[in-house]
Amino acid sequence: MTHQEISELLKQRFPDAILEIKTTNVIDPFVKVSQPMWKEIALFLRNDPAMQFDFLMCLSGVDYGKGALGVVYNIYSMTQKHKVNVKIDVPADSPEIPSVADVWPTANWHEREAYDLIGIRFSGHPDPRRILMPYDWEGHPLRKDYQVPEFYHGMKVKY
Amino acid sequence: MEQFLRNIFDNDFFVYGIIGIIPLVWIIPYALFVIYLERKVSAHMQDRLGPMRTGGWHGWSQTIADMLKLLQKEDIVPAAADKKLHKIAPFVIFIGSYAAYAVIPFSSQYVGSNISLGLLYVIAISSLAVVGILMAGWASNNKWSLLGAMRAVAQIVSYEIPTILSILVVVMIAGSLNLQDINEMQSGWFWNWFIFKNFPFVFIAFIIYFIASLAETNRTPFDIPEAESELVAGYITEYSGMKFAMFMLSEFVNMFAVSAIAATIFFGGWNSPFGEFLSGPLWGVFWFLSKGMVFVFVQMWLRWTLPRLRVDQLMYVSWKVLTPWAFGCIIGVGLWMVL
Amino acid sequence: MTEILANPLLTSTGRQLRREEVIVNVGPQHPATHGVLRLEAVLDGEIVVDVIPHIGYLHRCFEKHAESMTNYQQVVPYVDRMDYCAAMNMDFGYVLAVEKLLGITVPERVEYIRVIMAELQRIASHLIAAGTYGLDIGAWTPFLYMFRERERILDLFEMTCGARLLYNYMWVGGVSHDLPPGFVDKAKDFCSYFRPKVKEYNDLLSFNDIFVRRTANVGVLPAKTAIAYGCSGPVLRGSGVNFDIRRDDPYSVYNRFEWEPQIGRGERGTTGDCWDRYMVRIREMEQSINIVEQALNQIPGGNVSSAIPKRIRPNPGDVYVRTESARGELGFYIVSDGSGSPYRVKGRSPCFSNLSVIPEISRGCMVADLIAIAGSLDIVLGEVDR
Amino acid sequence: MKKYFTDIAKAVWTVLIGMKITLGHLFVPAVTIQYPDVKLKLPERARNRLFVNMDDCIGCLQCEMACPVNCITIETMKSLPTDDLGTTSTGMKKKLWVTRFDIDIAKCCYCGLCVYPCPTECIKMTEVYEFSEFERNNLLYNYVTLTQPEIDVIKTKIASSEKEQATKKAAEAQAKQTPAPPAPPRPGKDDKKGGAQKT
Repeated sequence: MTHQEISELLKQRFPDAILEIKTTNVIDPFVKVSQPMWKEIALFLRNDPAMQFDFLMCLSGVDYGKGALGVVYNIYSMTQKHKVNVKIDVPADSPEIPSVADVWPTANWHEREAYDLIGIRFSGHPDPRRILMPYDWEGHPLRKDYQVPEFYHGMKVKY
Repeated sequence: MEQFLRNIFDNDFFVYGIIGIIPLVWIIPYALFVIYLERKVSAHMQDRLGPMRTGGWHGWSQTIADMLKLLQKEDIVPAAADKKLHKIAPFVIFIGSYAAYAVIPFSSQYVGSNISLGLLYVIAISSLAVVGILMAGWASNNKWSLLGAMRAVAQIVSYEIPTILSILVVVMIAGSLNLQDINEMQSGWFWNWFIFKNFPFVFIAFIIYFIASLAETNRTPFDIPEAESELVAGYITEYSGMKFAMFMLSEFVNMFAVSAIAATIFFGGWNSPFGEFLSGPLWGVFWFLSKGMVFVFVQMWLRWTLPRLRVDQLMYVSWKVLTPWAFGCIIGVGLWMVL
Repeated sequence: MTEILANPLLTSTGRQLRREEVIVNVGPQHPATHGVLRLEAVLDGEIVVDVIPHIGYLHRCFEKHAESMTNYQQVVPYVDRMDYCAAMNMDFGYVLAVEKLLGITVPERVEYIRVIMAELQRIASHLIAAGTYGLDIGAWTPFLYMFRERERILDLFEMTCGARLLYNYMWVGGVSHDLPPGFVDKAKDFCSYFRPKVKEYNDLLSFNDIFVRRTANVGVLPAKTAIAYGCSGPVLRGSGVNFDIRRDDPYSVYNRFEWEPQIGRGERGTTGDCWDRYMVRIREMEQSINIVEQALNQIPGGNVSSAIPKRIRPNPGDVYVRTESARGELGFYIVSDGSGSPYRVKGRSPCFSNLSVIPEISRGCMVADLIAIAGSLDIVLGEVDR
Repeated sequence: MKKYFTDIAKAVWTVLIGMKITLGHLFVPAVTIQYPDVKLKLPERARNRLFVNMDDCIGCLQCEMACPVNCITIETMKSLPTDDLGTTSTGMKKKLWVTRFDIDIAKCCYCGLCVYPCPTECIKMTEVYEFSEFERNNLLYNYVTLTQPEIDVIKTKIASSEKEQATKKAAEAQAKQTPAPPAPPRPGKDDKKGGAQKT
């Protein structure tokens, strides 16, 4: 299926949750979904026999600046050989997105990374620890307004 | 030899002292040489050159330099270690491997102590190393050390059984546990060696002995107690400087000890392979040492060829392969002798 | 002692240890962790009850660095350092992503050069993977034999771009240098030299009975789990999934060559065990040689720098491009805000996902198997931690 | 039972094959070389230590901007119209005093990105790869050919000429009856450390 067909199917199935479908004038087409329904959409994407999105290629958190964060899911189907790109925007003051770690286990570590570096919380995540930064690090380095701390445990951070 | 010394000194203390020291005179240059050899063999098997700088010709004095370095190194004892045991352990291991040399006949004229239970003594005394290893592993207070020590004990204890059984095959033929007696029975041309007796039973017994001895000395493919990629260095993890050198030394000493036993009981020991040609007490030393060194070389060769086994596979090899086959050899030889 | 009994130890995920269990930290400094990985292993004797990987010891904030660069080209040296064993593959993925973002096509000759380099790099990387895997299992010698061949590949790279490990060779829109004179002949020589060597590795290591017994039926990764955990590359193919991005989602000129993706079939044990993963790599090297030979024969002439843009200033937008690096699916998600420097670069590194499967497949194995499993996943920590 | 025996036979056989290979390699010449005594010839394109030919440098800052790790630090000052700085070997006229050209080779990642944008090809990577030092400071290479007194002279000269210009401008402005602030000082030129780094 093309991205257009996939997104239209999604729109039929979840009319309220699909905020935006963009297939023209962009390099990679994408579907923007609202965050409360994301878990159901993810399950549908994985389980629906026409979809069968079983392979989460990439999960990237993005800080769009001006108080907006987002997560981009690039999902692929090994059997159907089609892709879909899903975007979710969340406000920076309460960045919370349902975790899909039990839909695609690979999301477990990717979500931990997005939490660690961008600061997006994934509700229902089985192991919400930091992953790349030290466990007691403060702040989320990939935020655009991130200030590097002067000291970490008495060690100078800035080079 | 003993008589000769007694004529000179007329004092038991000197006589036994000198007799006891003689293997040490061999061991020290041997260890220096064999470490160098191990490096060179491994290097050339791997298309490398190995140490080439120290001392000029092909880095011949590299091990001497290394020994001097190890002597100067700081002796680190971990704060949480059991200090007494930590200090004693390397010496216990070394004593265990060195004491085996007491009964190994280097020549028709020299054997440290020509006791009639020589073989039994070797088997018994080499088990002392297990105590040292367990001491080292426990005293280091390190999980890797302890894991390594437990593996080592399990391994050495289980591999003693096939070792003893395969030696028993020879003992059945020889009817003696005295190593000098066993040597004398094999004199003459090389077809008199026990390895060619009762074919194929003694030959299989030799293979079993050799494999089991690899495990006894913790050499690859049975080096799991100090498996570098798994247990860092096993029970040697927390040792440094001269104590570490003692572990290394006893490993190489052990290597030669098991090779010497193999040479003695299967390959005629100090006997020349060509009957009376090139035989005599001093030629005996030459033949004995060169036979031993051949096995040492084979041990190195295997080390640089094979991966290592896993613990359960190690036990499988010992209990399900080597031990039954060794029993088979005993039965075979027994039947052969009866018929 | 009573204190310990009163307060049972916890793992870092909060699980209580039973009395007979002990935590052993495999790493961060350990001979077999291929870098600075820490595996918190809960052991019951020799049996591994649970493994909790801790990563991030090599975290250099590649993504933050990329954002602070002044142009897209400057990111390439950083990308090199993600997977230092397969830097060409990393460059390839990144420049493809930027080129897609810019909407430019590169000359044919550049495509061929890139494919040749990427495949040679794949061989070099698999040589390290297989060699260090032998080392993990305890075989020293194959490791050095494999490095001998790798040196010859690095010589080819050095001849082409001047560096042996971190090349900065592929640029957005082209490559930094054209092939040097004599490269094609030398590369062909290497191909014919390399083919018989694979047999030597197989005789010495792959089919050695001890090696087979150490790796077959160990760490079995079923195809379903592999896909769910996002495993890719030789790890996924070792589980019997016939999927290779070079063939199934082709990029560059890969669709012009004849080759076969190699999959694990469980010849020596179960499909998806460590031996399959190892063997997929060995066989992939032969396939890569095929591709290199075809590419060397077909390579067209032309200018390699004609498409290099003077200024790289893509329109606002984002792109996700995936390529098959030596270790699996390497994806780059790049967001551009229209300025000259990237707004967000996310590297989806294959090892990151491949490593996340390790707790799943190593429960109940032995300590020695844990090392074998970690080695068979072929992780490069530079890429996991970025 | 049959498997038991075939397993043993296979184990022994594969071990013997492996032993044959390693024994064979014992008699093959080594592929390694004795490094400091024997050196491999580097290819033409080898990228190693950076070298700057200051005679050709025009102070365009292209290399500084291209560097992804900021290991190059350049400071320049605009020359006065009366100064003659000469031309580069490519015939380009130099217009800037280069008062500081430091390369922290310890930071350098040998990517070669600084080499390509240079308009006069004065910065290049050489074949020297043995330059380890015991002191990290020694890895800070200073390529400036001007000595510190010379730089001071230039600085005062430029400062006085700027002052002149400023007063002139002020006078002009006063003449025009529109009060204007004096031109702000050029950033960076007052850096005391500039060019004072030891080589």
